[in-house]
Amino acid sequence: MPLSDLASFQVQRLQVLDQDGKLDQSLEPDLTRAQKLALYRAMLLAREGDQKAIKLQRQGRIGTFGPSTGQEAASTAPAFAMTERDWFVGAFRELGGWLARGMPLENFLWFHNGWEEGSVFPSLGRTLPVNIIVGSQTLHAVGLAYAMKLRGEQDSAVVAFFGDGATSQGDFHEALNFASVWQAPVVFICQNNQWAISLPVGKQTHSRTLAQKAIAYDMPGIQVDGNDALAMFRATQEALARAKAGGGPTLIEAVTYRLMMHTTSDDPTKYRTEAEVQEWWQRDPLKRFRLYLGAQGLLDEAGHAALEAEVKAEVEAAVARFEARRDFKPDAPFDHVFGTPHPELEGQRKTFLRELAQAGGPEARHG
Amino acid sequence: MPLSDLASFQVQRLQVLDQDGKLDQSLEPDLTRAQKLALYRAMLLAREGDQKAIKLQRQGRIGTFGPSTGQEAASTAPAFAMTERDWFVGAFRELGGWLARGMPLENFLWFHNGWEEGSVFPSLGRTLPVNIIVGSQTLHAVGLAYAMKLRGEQDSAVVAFFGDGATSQGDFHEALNFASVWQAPVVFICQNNQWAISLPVGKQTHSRTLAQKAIAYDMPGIQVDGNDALAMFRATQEALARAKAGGGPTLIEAVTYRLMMHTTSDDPTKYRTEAEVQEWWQRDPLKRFRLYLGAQGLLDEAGHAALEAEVKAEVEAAVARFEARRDFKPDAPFDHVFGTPHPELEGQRKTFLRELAQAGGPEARHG
Amino acid sequence: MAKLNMVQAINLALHQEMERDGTVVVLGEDVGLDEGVFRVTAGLLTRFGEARVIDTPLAEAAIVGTSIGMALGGLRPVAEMQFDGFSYLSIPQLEGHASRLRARSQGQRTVPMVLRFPYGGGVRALEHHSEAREVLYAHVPGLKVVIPSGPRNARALLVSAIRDPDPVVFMEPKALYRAFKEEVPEQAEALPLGQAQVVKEGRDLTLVTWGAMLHRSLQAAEEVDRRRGTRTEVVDLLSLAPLDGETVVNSVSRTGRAVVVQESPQSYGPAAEIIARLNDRALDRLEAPVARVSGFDVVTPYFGREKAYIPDAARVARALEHTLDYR
Amino acid sequence: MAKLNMVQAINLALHQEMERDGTVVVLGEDVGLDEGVFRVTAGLLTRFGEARVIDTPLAEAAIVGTSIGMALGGLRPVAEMQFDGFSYLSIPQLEGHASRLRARSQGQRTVPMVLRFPYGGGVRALEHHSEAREVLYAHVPGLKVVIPSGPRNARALLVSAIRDPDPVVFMEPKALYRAFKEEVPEQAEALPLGQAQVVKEGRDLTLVTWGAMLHRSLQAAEEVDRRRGTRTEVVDLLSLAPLDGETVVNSVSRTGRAVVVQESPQSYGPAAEIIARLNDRALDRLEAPVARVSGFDVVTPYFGREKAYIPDAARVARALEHTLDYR
Ligand SMILES: Cc1ncc(C[n+]2csc(CCOP(=O)(O)OP(=O)(O)O)c2C)c(N)n1
Ligand SMILES: Cc1ncc(C[n+]2csc(CCOP(=O)(O)OP(=O)(O)O)c2C)c(N)n1
Ligand SMILES: [Mg+2]
Ligand SMILES: [Mg+2]
Repeated sequence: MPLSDLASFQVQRLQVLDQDGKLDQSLEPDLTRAQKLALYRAMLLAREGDQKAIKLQRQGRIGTFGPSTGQEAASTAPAFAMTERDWFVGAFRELGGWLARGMPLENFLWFHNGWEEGSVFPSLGRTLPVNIIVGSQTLHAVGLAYAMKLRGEQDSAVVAFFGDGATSQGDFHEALNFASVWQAPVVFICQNNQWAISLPVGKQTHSRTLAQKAIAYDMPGIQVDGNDALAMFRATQEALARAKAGGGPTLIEAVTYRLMMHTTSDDPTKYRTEAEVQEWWQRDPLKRFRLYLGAQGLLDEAGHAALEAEVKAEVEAAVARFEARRDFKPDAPFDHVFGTPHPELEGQRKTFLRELAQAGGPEARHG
Repeated sequence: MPLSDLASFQVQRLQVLDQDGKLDQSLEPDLTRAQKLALYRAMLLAREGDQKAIKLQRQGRIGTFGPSTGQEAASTAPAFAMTERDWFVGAFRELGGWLARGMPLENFLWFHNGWEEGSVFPSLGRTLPVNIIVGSQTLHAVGLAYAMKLRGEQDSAVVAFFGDGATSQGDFHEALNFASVWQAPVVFICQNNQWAISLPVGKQTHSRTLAQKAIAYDMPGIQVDGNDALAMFRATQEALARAKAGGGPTLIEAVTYRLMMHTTSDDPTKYRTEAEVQEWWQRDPLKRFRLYLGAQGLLDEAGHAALEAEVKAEVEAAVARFEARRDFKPDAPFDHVFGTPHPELEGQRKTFLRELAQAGGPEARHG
Repeated sequence: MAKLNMVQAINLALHQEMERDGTVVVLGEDVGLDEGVFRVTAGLLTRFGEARVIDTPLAEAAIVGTSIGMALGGLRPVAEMQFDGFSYLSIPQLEGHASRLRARSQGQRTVPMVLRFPYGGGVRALEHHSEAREVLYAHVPGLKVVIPSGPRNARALLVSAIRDPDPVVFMEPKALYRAFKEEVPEQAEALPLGQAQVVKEGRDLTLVTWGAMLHRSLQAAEEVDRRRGTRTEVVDLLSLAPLDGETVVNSVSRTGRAVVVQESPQSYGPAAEIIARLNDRALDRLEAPVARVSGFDVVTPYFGREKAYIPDAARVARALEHTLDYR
Repeated sequence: MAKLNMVQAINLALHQEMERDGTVVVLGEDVGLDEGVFRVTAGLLTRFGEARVIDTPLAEAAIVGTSIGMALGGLRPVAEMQFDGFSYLSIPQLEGHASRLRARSQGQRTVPMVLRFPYGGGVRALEHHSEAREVLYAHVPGLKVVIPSGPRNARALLVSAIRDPDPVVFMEPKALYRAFKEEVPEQAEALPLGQAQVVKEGRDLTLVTWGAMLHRSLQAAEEVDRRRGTRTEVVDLLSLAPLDGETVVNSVSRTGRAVVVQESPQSYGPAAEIIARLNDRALDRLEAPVARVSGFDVVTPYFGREKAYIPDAARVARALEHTLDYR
């Protein structure tokens, strides 16, 4: 025993489609043609919506937001691997995933124009709102998973998204620990987009991979090419199946890249080179998936042009709905402090409305 | 690449003296005879002091405290591997370590009788006071280590102690992450005494070892027999040497056992069996080290009896000094809010002293 | 009807609410097998099993963060922090999420959870085991803060807190845990949150307080009343958020004088808000400054000095007399 | 002497103090290469290098926890939280250790550190980027809380904060970062902590405020004074802890009327403490209730509604007139 080996651990990496769209057939997930096309369409919608939102921000028509261009596969493909019974717990850079979960694009725009109303839409279901406090949502995911387990909902699991930066937070560690102790049905997906604002992942952590952090909890952990929609789909599907079968949580490190600025207030030229960005454009998840669809005979040039036009029109229609809405009730914050009214708060509401009227109504004090 | 191995990791275990005091000579650390005897004496003092403190608590002469009987090797041996230039950052169950660092036993008793004065003693040097918020001190250790590095104090490193329960806290994770990113000279020693109050370590974490948590940070991690003073000395010495040479932090899992109650307010029969406790008495760190000293011809029966008498007398003398002290200034809390006086606070001090006088002086309101 | 101390009364509420509603779960450090360090959760594990009575790993942020997730997932978690001084680790989750999810989702998501913990001094405990810092919670919009003062109202308020649709921070004055017993009816009774109670009627002065300070305040009031023939009215706030300013204002509007007693540090403590409410709505009725009997703006001393630092009946009595004498 | 905005003025203080004292280090998220999201730390990395200007991993508790260790180890860390809403993650380290180590060690250990962060609304930012929650810090004994209101005092107060022997929470009203410029002398100047300033003298009413609210309050005061021929005195608190009650009490003792303006939610906000001090020491001089112009007890709304919710000059002016008219 004196100096003896106690345990050993491996970390693996998964890729199904390589950078040039070449497929490893042995790993190809089982998707119908319609599903493949839908997945591509969803990623394209996210891309076009994202680029449009940057323009709107530049024109002062919405506020600050964090673009997700380049990361579409990492959140959209998992959403396709989920059912409506699964919970989607995002951070703030999962536009593809949210759209795939049924969030209308105009909601994203309302949200980013400073209206809580953006978080509410008819098919809300099991999708949580945007979570800005980095890493904190991972704990909610674990609690949700516990609830699903306790309620005997064996067809439900939880998928939680977060960034490489989030792995530094105590909440992330506590979430993985609780999840593994409880063997809770959660899939943790870390979108390692190489940067947390200006901090490269190599200064965020000293570990070679983020996937290996799972070893601290004896939890399955895997590194996945996050720009490969098929690999992301496959890894999420496997992890969800394990979770629902009682096999506990999984950590997926999705290796991807933020091609745009951190948020529209950020200037990435301060901290990274154009060459690096260009290199990652070569690994664009959309380009790769389009090559695959082409090779499979599912989408030719003409089909792609038609799809693109359709998606662009959808984006424009969403922007029109976004611009049209005006019914933001000024005293809504008083409605949603508590579910039960209290005289003190109602008194404050009166003061607020009186002051507002004296100022000339809501328009006078519009944000 | 498709599904490929990325990295692999090992966890090792170190023991030098086995349960019966049998030595693995190849691993024996280089200690003089005087040092070996001093180390044993220090552990014995901790044991006797701890047992005495339990009695004092039972008699109402001090308040609640957490006994460390059974864990003497895990904090005392590291203190022997440290120099005065190293920082000792403890939690609350490192009596052996503190005494070895020069804290008089009466200070421990004052502290546990509700007097901050217990934290102050002439040879305070680089020993931090008791830290009760589980896990939080690990961050202080990392900051201290950073300071040592920045100041170019290459002969200084930091040793931080905490329990198995602390590994669940976010602070622990953040500390290990910062330490590894900074390659800070810190040695993290986890006293895995199998229990966090009533929670067994198997419910604290799903991981087989606590040492493997180091893998999350690509940090050296090792499991050590924490009841083996020689192994603890050796592991700490190696880790300190590496830290001072710029090799960064180390995580040491010291496998030990809390033979007494969690604190004097705790009733361990609620959650663990007497059989388990008895099993661990067999692994008593003092017994084992005494066998070793005997085998080395350093301490025979008579010598041991003399030593025991000497240590007991030392404990009684400390208790006498503890009981004798009365000069606890009632308004001391006002002296130590800020280093600069402020009229508002001085006004409150006056109120306090006036009220106290009206109540009949400090004795009337003695805790 | 049985005579119960506060620990037993809270335990009764937990038993009955878990029995009544299968979505109620209890979680925290040592709440299961050990039955809580104060034995508040006694018997729950045996009765309801490991799935609903959860001994968690040692991480306060996680206890509250996962409770939020549980609540979003249809459960009603009742989480315990072992001591007040460790509850601050959960503030980021409480402030950042528990208090906000209703607003963030415009009422689509709610967080019906209770966070209960022992608070305040007086039990000769270690550092961080004796704090009173109510405003750290009460100042956060979207959190309810409830503080019982005896076994019966502890039970009735906890029942309401568990049934409430929003997060409730339930602070249990640990000095009262075993201080006295009261008749507590077997049948569940509930007290409304956000409402104060006049526990002693009077006309000469209004004493406002809550929790552990209530009893020494009542003692002082009775002593002073006896000595001087006055009649002091005593208001027990019971909730600090939302605060029932009306009951306090109505009382002081009649009596014209007020004393507020708090255990927390003085500056920015709860008493300041009571005084502000009186200033807003009863200034012209005030015949004397509202007196604050309070902790000091010092780091909570270790227990050797706590008796000297926590307001006691003598300090309250002096404030009462001083305020009554003010012309 | 140069005309600087608040960002530049704070940056000047950091440059000069780092130059002057080799133990000063700056740490936080994106403070190095990116020069801070508001560019407050511009040029520091280039000038002082990676060892003293530290881009940390993303963990607020760790930034403050390691700062405490650095301070114990002889450095003077100036830590940045990126936004107010994330600063709460550091409360456990601030409350549990930074504020207490001096008391815990009876003066043997001190924590000379500064925690600075942008706070308050008005920049159309996302959730958690617009809070004003001063009391979460100001209520904790052992923490100093400082809030500048302009470039010149921001620089002078930060110099004092860095040189102070104790932990200082330095809250920078982000709405003022680029709002205006002021002459800031090249030579380092320091302003004492814990002292308020009378920024406009008057005799009819005292307006008490701090930070971003100062400017709209001044505007309101000038407007009302012009309209009515009154003279409003304006007190800029500058420090909330320790609070300079004396300056406020002296002023109101002369004017007899007061308005307090705060951005934070109303209940248990800083204004309550100001009112309590006036109640304690100037009640008989008050000719009208002290008015509170304040945020509301609601979850801070997203920026679409923030303009409607943050007190503005019109609301302050109405409170001034109402208080002046009170008989
Ligand atoms: C707790 C917390 N601290 C700081 C911030 C400010 N902030 C927003 S995003 C971000 C970086 C996040 O990096 P990462 O987790 O990698 O996600 P990414 O932005 O790359 O998607 C920071 C520091 C925040 N939102 N929450
Ligand atoms: C943050 C925090 N939460 C809770 C407690 C109460 N508490 C004191 S010790 C303890 C268990 C600690 O277990 P471990 O870290 O294994 O140390 P041990 O007591 O076994 O030495 C708990 C829960 C605390 N002191 N700090
Ligand atoms: Mg990132
Ligand atoms: Mg332990």
